[in-house]
Order: sequence, then structure tokens, then C-alpha cells
Amino acid sequence: MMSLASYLIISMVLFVVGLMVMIARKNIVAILLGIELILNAAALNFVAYSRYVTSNLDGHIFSLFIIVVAAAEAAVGLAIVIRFFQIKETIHVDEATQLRN
Amino acid sequence: MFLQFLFISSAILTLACTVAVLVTKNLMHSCVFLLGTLVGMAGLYATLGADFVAVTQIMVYMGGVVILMLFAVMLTGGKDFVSRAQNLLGLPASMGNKWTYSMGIFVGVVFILTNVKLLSSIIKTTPTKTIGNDFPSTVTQLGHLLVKDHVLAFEISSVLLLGALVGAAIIARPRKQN
Amino acid sequence: MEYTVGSIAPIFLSPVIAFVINAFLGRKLPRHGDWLATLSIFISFIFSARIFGDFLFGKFATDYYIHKVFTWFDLSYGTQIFKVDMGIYIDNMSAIMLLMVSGVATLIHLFSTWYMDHDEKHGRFFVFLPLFTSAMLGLVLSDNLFSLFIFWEIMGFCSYSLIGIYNKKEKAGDASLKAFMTTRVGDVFLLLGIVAIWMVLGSVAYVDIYAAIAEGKFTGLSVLGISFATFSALCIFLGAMGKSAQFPLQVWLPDAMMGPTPGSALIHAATMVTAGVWVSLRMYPLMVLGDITWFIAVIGAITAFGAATIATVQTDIKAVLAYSTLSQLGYMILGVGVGSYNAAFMHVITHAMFKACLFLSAGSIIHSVHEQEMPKLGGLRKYLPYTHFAMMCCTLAIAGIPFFSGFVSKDRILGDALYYGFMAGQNPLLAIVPILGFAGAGLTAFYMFRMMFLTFYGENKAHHDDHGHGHHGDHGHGHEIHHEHLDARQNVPLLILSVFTLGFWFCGTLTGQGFGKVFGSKTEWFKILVEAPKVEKFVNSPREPFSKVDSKPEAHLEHAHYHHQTGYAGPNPDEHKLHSAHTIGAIASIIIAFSGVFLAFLMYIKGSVKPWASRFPGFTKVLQNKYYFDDLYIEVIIKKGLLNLNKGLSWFDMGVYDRFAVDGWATVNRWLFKASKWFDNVVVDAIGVDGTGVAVNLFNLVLRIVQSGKIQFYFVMLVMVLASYIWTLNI
Amino acid sequence: MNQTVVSYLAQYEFFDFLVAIFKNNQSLLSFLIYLIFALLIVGMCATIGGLGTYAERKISADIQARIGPNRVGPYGLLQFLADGVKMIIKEDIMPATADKMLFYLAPLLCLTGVFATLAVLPFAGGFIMTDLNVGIFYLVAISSLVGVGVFLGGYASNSKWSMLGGMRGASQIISYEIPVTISILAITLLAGGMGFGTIVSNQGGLPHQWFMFHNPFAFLATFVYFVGALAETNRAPFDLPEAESELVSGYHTEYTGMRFGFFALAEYIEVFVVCGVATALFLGGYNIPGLDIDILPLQAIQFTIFMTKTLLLYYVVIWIRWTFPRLRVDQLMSICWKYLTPIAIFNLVGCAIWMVAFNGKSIAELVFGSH
Repeated sequence: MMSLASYLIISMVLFVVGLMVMIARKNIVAILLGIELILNAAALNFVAYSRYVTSNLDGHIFSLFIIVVAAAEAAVGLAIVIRFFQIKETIHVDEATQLRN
Repeated sequence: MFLQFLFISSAILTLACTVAVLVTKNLMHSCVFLLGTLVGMAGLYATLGADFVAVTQIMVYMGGVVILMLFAVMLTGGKDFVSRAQNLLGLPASMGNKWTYSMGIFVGVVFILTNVKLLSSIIKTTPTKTIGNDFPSTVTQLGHLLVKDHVLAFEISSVLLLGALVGAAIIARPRKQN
Repeated sequence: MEYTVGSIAPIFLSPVIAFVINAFLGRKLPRHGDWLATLSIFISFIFSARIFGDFLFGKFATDYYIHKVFTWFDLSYGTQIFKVDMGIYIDNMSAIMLLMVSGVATLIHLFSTWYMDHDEKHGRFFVFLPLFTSAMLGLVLSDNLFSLFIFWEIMGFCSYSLIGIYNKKEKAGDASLKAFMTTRVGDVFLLLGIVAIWMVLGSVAYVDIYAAIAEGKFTGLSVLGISFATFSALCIFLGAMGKSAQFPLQVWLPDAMMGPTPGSALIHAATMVTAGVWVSLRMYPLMVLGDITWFIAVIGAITAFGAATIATVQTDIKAVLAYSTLSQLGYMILGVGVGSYNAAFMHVITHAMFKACLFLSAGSIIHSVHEQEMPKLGGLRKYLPYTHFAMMCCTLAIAGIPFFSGFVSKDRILGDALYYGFMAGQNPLLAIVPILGFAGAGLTAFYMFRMMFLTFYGENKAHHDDHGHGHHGDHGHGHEIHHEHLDARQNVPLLILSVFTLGFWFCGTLTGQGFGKVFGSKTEWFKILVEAPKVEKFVNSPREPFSKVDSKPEAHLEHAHYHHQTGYAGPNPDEHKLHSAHTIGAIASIIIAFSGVFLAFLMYIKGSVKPWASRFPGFTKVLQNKYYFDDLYIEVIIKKGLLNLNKGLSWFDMGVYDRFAVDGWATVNRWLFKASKWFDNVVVDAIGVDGTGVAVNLFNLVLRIVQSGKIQFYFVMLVMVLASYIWTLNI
Repeated sequence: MNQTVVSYLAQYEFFDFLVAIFKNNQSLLSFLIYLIFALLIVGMCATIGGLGTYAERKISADIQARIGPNRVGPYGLLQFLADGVKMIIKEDIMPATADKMLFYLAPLLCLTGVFATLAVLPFAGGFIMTDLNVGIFYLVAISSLVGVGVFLGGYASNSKWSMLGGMRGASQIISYEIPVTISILAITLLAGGMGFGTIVSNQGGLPHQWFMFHNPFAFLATFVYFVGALAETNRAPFDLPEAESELVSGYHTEYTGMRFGFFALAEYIEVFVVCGVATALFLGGYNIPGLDIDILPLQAIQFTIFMTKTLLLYYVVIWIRWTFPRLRVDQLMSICWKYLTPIAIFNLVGCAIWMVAFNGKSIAELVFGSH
């Protein structure tokens, strides 16, 4: 039961749900949630391959960096969201059509 | 047995919470379910013997990202947020409508089909090792890898984090009203 | 002790640093950073003193020199060598000059902090003063003519700024412009000479030029029909004439007194004007090779005498000093011309000392009395005792009274001139050189003592006048002349300088004639250390980079070289004749000097002889108009010559070039314009531009659908494209 | 993989008997041992948490020259039980506009976060549920669940006070996590590992062998950690999230009955955990002075030593609460970001340099020579 395939399927489900969240939601924060899911799906794949296919820990390193990048992305993304909300009073993604304030 | 119990419970937690993230109409609940997903992911990492990654996952996501998300939801909920606390439902358009959901489901189906095509061949062809139930500690090895083989990426990520810290602070700082 | 960058660079760099700091931060510093400038020059002085000490006290052999280079830029490619080195060259002469420049400049800076106090241009003055000094120090340190030229021009700029520092006064602005433009005439020739040497040698370092002279590389070359050596030597000497204000180009120097007096002191004594003499001395072998020494001597003699005559009728105290500077510079150039290398350089040093002191004293007087017209002064001896003492010492020195430094150096120059004019078998017309020289010496004694008597003796006219005229009240404290007290910034610099007006510091004996030794065996240190460069020793001299320790032996000549010598000890076979010439010259100059002093005494103290101004009114008028040189330049050369030339050029420009070339081209263009307009309207606009617009519109219809700006649509497209790609793969 | 309580017990002979009893089903046995052990620890800590409320009241009374609870049981010792019973039988009120799911979830998250940390707390040699090789890291990570719980509690109540308290609490907890974590990293450097077993066994029983006195930087780190931990547990003087005078009762204003009890229990147990961590990291843990063996009967002494140190710190925490006034919000943040974090980073760098420069020797070893 615990095999590479099961991890890959879990990761696939995570990815697809993340994608669907990104597409279905019009709220920027919700889209960021979807991105987090997608990043996690990728990280899980790396670790699973690291255990089942390769015998080194490079997959771990990669998923660590994914976590780091996700954290940075979340911080900057949410800062932008808050700034956007200050200006537009909304976080509807289709309102974000201007590159300047 | 213990391991399998952990795996099954983590997988169920992950998948259930993931689906809940998608279907719930309340953004706050979405965030909390995301938390559940991430904790479940940590459990999955643990079953893969990635103890350090698992704990890092908990540390970063639970202590940082999810709380940030919650803050963002609160701060962008609207001026009269308190009076319509969970009526993020009151903003149905921003949480998606039938059209967007059907689009999402369509894309999801396409992606799953695609992925199944990929996975079916990959799982067949990828040689997998037989692995025992031993879980050597990865902390020391990861430390060596980080400061030897991957030191450049490590340093760059530290610069990235610094940049994100400063950038986020500058972007989100309150402007003078004039 | 090794000479490294660290032990030599501060001489030049510390004033530069002071300049930079003062230029940018001077306003914020207390007292506008004048203490910083003074301190920086003092640091230079300390480093210079170390070098001087090493050279003087036998650390090195007398013909030792330090020559270190670094590559400035290297554009060599393959066999094409184009490499320019910069470096330093220090020999005995440089060491003495460095000590003199930095020492005198230190005292001038110190005095300036008093003189410029509360002046509105205080800050700006102390920006340029250290830069000026550093440029002179850099010039002395330079090992080649090119870097010398750079510093030469920096000095030109600084003198321009210092002379015109009171830029509200129109006269100051004119004077600064005049100084700048006049010296520019010389600078053009100097640059020409440098380029000429570069063309032949591929290098302008002194050692390379000396080596080339020794190897005879210049022989057989000619430029414009005259020999190359003559051409280049003449060009360089013309540059020196501009800087040292020699005869035809002397007009700028008297006007240069428009600046603050300490600035004049620096220009006249230590730095700018001596640069011309310096380059003449450095290039002396070239001058000899080019056989223009007679020309140099004549120019020097004319300047020495002519300036002295003008000085006799000047009434402005600074003008008298300015013309005396001209006259003394004439003596230096004369010394170079008659082959009195050693004495000419000694005169540079001694003159720097007493002329700096004289100018500072004049500054002290002007600052105390607020008056610089001598007829309105008088009787200041009681009020300014220290200034009087210092100024009297210097006047004795410049007048050539025995026991003072001016006598030693000037007498040696005149002795050599006497030999050169009458006994060396030259062209008899050159006898005019010693005659003009001796006449100038007499006039020097006369006009200097005239200045002293008018200023310090007699009755105090300024004092009485101020009681009569109330309009002087705007000076604030102009009414009362305060009694002078010993002040570290006002008169101690003067007194220090006046100590060095004594002759024995320079020749070791009381009169310079070998009687009454003072310093024992090292008596004639100046004569031993300074001599014309022996070009032969520079052949194949190695170039040493800064990082390397000197490979030359430091003291390969025995120290016992300092033995007692009398008179001139050069390698001249006519030593006897020379000796007798010097004896005659000494006696003659003593007599002439004292008679000059006596005449001044009779005219201005006793009043028994009427001043000659009334007796020769026409000649006085000529003198007062400075031999009409300014008028000549402005009325004749500029107004008649240059202006007409410019008018002609302007006519050519307007009538020929503008009419045919410019307007004609315009007509052609008009035709071209018509053709291109048609092309533009029909081809480019109708087909190209509008057609593009239509095409873009068409594409727009398609792209507008895809490029919606809705990010979710992009996600969908992304996944679709990815999926379609993967489905086409065969896996 | 990791030293656990099971693997510890397995080295003794009676474990074989147990295995025999369970018909060689080792997994079931392990599971049972874990279960029993977990119940033991949770029960003990719940009792300690309850007694904490009693201690708080008693000590505050002492400081304020009162008597404090003295009716229920000897010296009022059973007061906490009475309180607990009262809380359980109280009506469980849910505000009408509350977010129901999160309202239920929040206290549980807090409690989960706190109890999960107990898994790695080293009470005595071997007497530790699992000695994870990322033990302290795990502890720091999982305890941030408390922040989420506080935040969600504040949000779900749908009340101004709760909201403000929740936001303050969350921001305070994630801010103070930084100096605390960096201080802990400094100790990790000294110990050479993140497992609690490693950390404790690298110290000794006597004070000069403690990491607190290992070098000056570690000494500073002790205080940084302690101050940061106070803030993380929302204890006075950093109790802004539940500041009575400003926010009624902060994030648990709307909570009643046992849900409030969960929050309170979580707080008291967290204080205990934090003190226990301080003991293990800085104060030598359970080491017996002079002895460094952990055979079975001696663990009673080890446990006593550990509890003594921890409860002394617990006393200090309560003492501080009743001594110092509360900070303002801006002061709180400036203390964290402008003082504690730079000091903590300085400590980390200093420790690293110390380890390189003195080859890992402590001050005592340098002064008295290596033993």
C-alpha cells in the first residue's frame, strides 16, 4: 500500500485540487491557497522519489527550497494583496488590471 | 502497522482537507482546511522518512504561512468585516460561481487524464528500490548537503528570504493619506 | 631608509587631500578648514625635510638620485609600443626645492590664517592654496615633462583663481584673465616642445632626455630649418618665459597682485614663477645643446634691468615688490643663461625666502593700516616693529648687501655674467648682459630702500590723514593703528623667514667668498649638491618601479667630498680668469648696492636730492606706463592685428562659408525634401503606416479574445496547452 | 530511528516477558506502552496545569499578603478540582453569530499543540515518549499550533474584543518565535544535535556543566529564551492578548465552560512545557550531579531533579506575572524586533565563533582545565 504510486496519486490529487482552486476562485487569497497546494504537491513528489527511486537526499533539499520559496512567495503575495486592497477596496482578481497605482 | 496507520491517517487527512479547501465557500474555512492539508503532508513526509522536511513543513506553514493567510483574509475582509463575519459568503463572486467551478472541473479532468497517462507509463518504467523499515536520521546529511553541495542555492535562498522580508514590509506598509 | 610610495606620496597627496576636503566640506569645518590646509602643508614639509636631510647629511652620494616609475597607461599592441610612465625623480636639487616650497608654503599658510581671517573669501582661498602648493610639489617631484605640464597647468588655473578671488572687483577679474591668457602663450610653446621631444624619443622623462643628449640622438635632426635641439629648447624656454614672466610676456605678473597678499606671496616666491626657472634648469643640457644660452641670458638681463627701472617709480607697495620679483626672476634666468647653474638655483631659493617674507610683511602692513599707497604711509617703524625688522632684513638681502643671502647668490650670478660678457670670448655685443645686470642691481638697492624709507621712516601720514577724513570709518578699526604684538600667525612667520636671509645658511661663509667659515667642512653644501646634470651618467640608467628597492648604490662617492673650496670650482680651464671676474664682481656689486642705498637715503630721508620723477618727467611717464607694454599688446597686437584677423575670418565665415556651403546645401535640401515628401505621403504613409494599422486591427480581433487579462483564463490555457503537448507525445 | 520509551524498555529483561504475554505481537505491545505512557504524561501534565491555577492563586495571594484559596481540601489544594467540576457542568454558550466550526476547533487546536509538545519533553533518561532527532525543532514547530488556535478563537467568536485579542496573540506568538528559535539554535550548536537526549546528555549535573554557563553568549541566550517564551505563552507582562483592562478577556471572551477551560489548561501546560524546555536546554535537564548513568531506579531521582528545576522556573513565571506591569503593543513589538532578535542573532554568531575558537570547551573547562 505504501508505494511510490500512492504518493504520486496523492500528489496528483493535491495538484489538481490546487489547480481547480486557482481556476474556480476569484479571490486573490484563495488563488494563493491554490498555489500553496500545487507547491506542496511538487514537494511531496520530490521526497517520494528521493525515498523510492534515488538513494540520496537531494529530493529533500529540493523540497526544503520549495518550502522556502513558498514562504517568501506567500509573504510578498499577501503584502501585494493587502496593498491592492488598500487601493481598490476589493480583492477580486479581475479588478487587478492596472500595472500602476 | 504503525507506519501504515500513520500513512493512512495522513493521507485521509490530506485528501479530505484538500477537497474541503476546494468545496467550502468560506475563505476562512478554506485556510483552516489548508492547514489540515499541510499537517497531513507533514505526516506523509514522516512516513517517507523525511523527518527534517516534515518538521520544517509544520514550522513554516503552520507557524508562518497559514497565519499570514488568515491575517490577509482578515485584513481584506472589508471595512464592516466584524458585522458580517463569515459573510465572505456575502461575496459569492469572489469565491467562484457555477461557471468558474465547471471550468475548474473541466480543467481538472483534463489534467487528471493527462497525468494518468503520464503516471501509468512512469510507474511501470521507473525502477523502485526495495526498502526496509529503517529510517536513518537525515538531519546530519541534510546539513552537510546544504553547506557543501548546495551551498550556493542555500545562500541564494537566504538572499531571497531577505528580499522577500524587506519587499513585503515595504509593499504593505501604511501610506500617508493625503 | 627606503623610499617607498608611503614616504614620498604624502608630500604631494596631503595637500591634495586637504584641497578635496576643503572643497567639499570646507563650509562645514570650523574656520573653513584653514587649519587643515596648514597642517597638510606642514606634513609635506616634514616628509620633505626627511628627504632633504638624507641628501644633505651624506646619506647618499652627491650624484645620487631617486627615480621610480609606474605605468600610467599601456596601449601597446604587438610590436607597437605605446607606454606612458609616470614617476618621481628626486635628486639634490629636488630635495632642496621640495624643502623650500613646503617650508615657505607652510609659513604662508600660517600667515594667511591671520590675514584672511573674517574675509568673505576665506573658505575659497583655503581651497585653492593647498591645491596650488600641491601642484608645485608635484611639479618638483615629476620625473617627466608631461606630468610637469599637468601640474604646470593646475598651477595656472590656481593662480587664475587666486588672483581673481575677489571676483566682485572688475580689476581682479581682468588681472586673473590676463595672467591666464598671457601664460597660455608660453604654455602652447611648452606643449609644442614636449610633443616634439616625444616625437623623437617616445618618452619625455628627464633621464631619457639626458641620455638622448649624451648619446647624441638629437644631432642631425632639424625642424623648420633649425636644428631640432634648438627648436625644442626654444619652445620649452618660451614656456618658461611665460610662467616666469620674462621680458615680452612679463605683463601679467604686476597685475597678479590683485589677489590677497599671501596668495601673491605664494605666486611670487615659492611656487608659480619659480616653475619657469625650474624647467629651464632641468632642461639646461638641452638649452646648451640647442645653443640658446645667449638668448636666455639676454632675455634675463633685459627683464632684470627693465623691471627694476619700472619699480623705481611705483607707488603701490605691492607693485614695487611685484616688479622686484620680475627683476629677480630676470637674474635667475640670466644666471641660467650665463652658465651659472648653481648660483641661479641658489637665487631661486634665497629669493623665495626673502620675497615670501617681503610679501608677507607687505600683507602685515596692509592688513594693519588698510593702505598700500606708499606716499600715504610712513613712520610705521614705531607701530610695526617686528614687521619692520623682518622687512629690513629682507630688503638688505634683496639689495645685495654683504652677509645677506641675496648678495651671495646675486653676486655669483653677476660674477659669472661678468666672465661671460667680457672674458669668455663671446660675441662682444653680449657685454650688455653684465652691464644691464649690474645696473639692475644698483636700481634694486635703490628702489627697495625707497620703499623702506617711504613706508617705515619719516612721519606717519596715514595716521594724520585718518583724523582728517571721516570717510575711512567704514574700515571699522581703520582709524587707529594698533601697536604690533608678537603673534604666532602674524609676524612669527616673517621672523622665521627673516632668519634665513642671512647668507651663511647657503654658502657656509659670511659673504660667500670663502672668508669666515661658519659650518666647518660642510661649508659649500649648496655648491657641492647642485650642479648641472651630467648627462653621461644617465645612459642606460634602469627604470625602477615603485615596488622595488633602489638598486643604485646609495653612497658610492666618498663623503670627504665636502672640502673647503674658494670661489668657483667648476671644471673650467680659465679658473684664474673666472676667479678674478668674481672678485671684481663682488667689489663692484658691493659698491653699486651701497651707492643705491645711499641715493635712496639722500632722496627720501635727507631730502637733499629731489626725487628724479620731477627731473625726468617724460621718462617717468614711460616708466609709469610700464614701457607701454600693456598698450602695445592691447592697442597694437590685439586691436590692430588680432581683431582685424578675426574680422577677416568672420567675413570668410559669413560671406563664403555660410553663403555657399550652408545656404547652398539648404537649397539642395529643399529639393530633396520635396521628393521625399512625395515618397513619404504615398509610399510610407498610405501603404506602410495605414496598411500596418489595418493589419494590426485584424490581428487585434483575434488576440483580444486570447489576451483577456483574466488570469484564470491563462491558467486554463496553460493547462490545455500542456495537456495537448503531452497527449501528442508517445510514451 | 529514534530512541523511544519502547526501545528503552526493550533493553531490560522484563520486556521479553511482556512480549511473550502478547504472543510476540510486538506492535500491539508497543502501541499499548505508548498509550499508557501518553495517558500517564497527559494526566500528569493536566494535573500540573490544574495545580498551576492553584499555585497562581496561592502565590499571588502570598505576594499580595492574602491567604488565597484555603477551603477545599488541605490548604485549599483541591480547589482546582472544584474549578474543573464547575467548568464541566457550566452551560456551553455559543454566540449566535459565531463561526461554529472554528469556534469548536480553536480550543482543541490550542490543546493539541500543547499536548503534542509533551511527546518530546525529557522527564528522565529513557522516560521520554520519543527522543526525536529533531526534537526541539519539532517542539517549536508544533507549539505554533497554539498561535493558530488563539487566532481562530478570536476570529470565530465574532466579537471586537476577541478579534483584537486573537490578532494580537497571533502576531505576538509568531514574532516572538524568532528570538526564541534563534536562542535555541545557539544551544543546538553547543549540543551538536536537536534531539533532547543529545542536548541533555551533553550537559552535566553541576551548574558549571550546564549550557547556561557554557559561555557568555549562552548565558544571554537563556534570558532571551525565557523572555521570548513568556511572550509566546501570553504570560504577564506580555499578556496583551487577554489584557483584562483593555479587551475584557481577549480571545476567549466569548468562551464559557470547558472550552474556556481548555484554553486555560493549554496556557498553564504550555508554561510548564516552556519551563521544562528551559530546564532541558539551559539548566542541565534531568542530570544528577556527579552521576551520568540512567539505570532504572535512578530515574526517580532524575525525574525529581527535572521537576524541581521546572517548577522553580514555573514559580519564577508566576512571580513575574504578579510583579511587573503590562507592556504596550508597540513596546512589545519593539522589544521583540529591536532588542531580542538582534541579541539572539548576536548570541548565535557568538556561540558559533566560540565553538570554533575554543574547540567547544566551556568557560569552566577553560578556567579549571579539562576534566
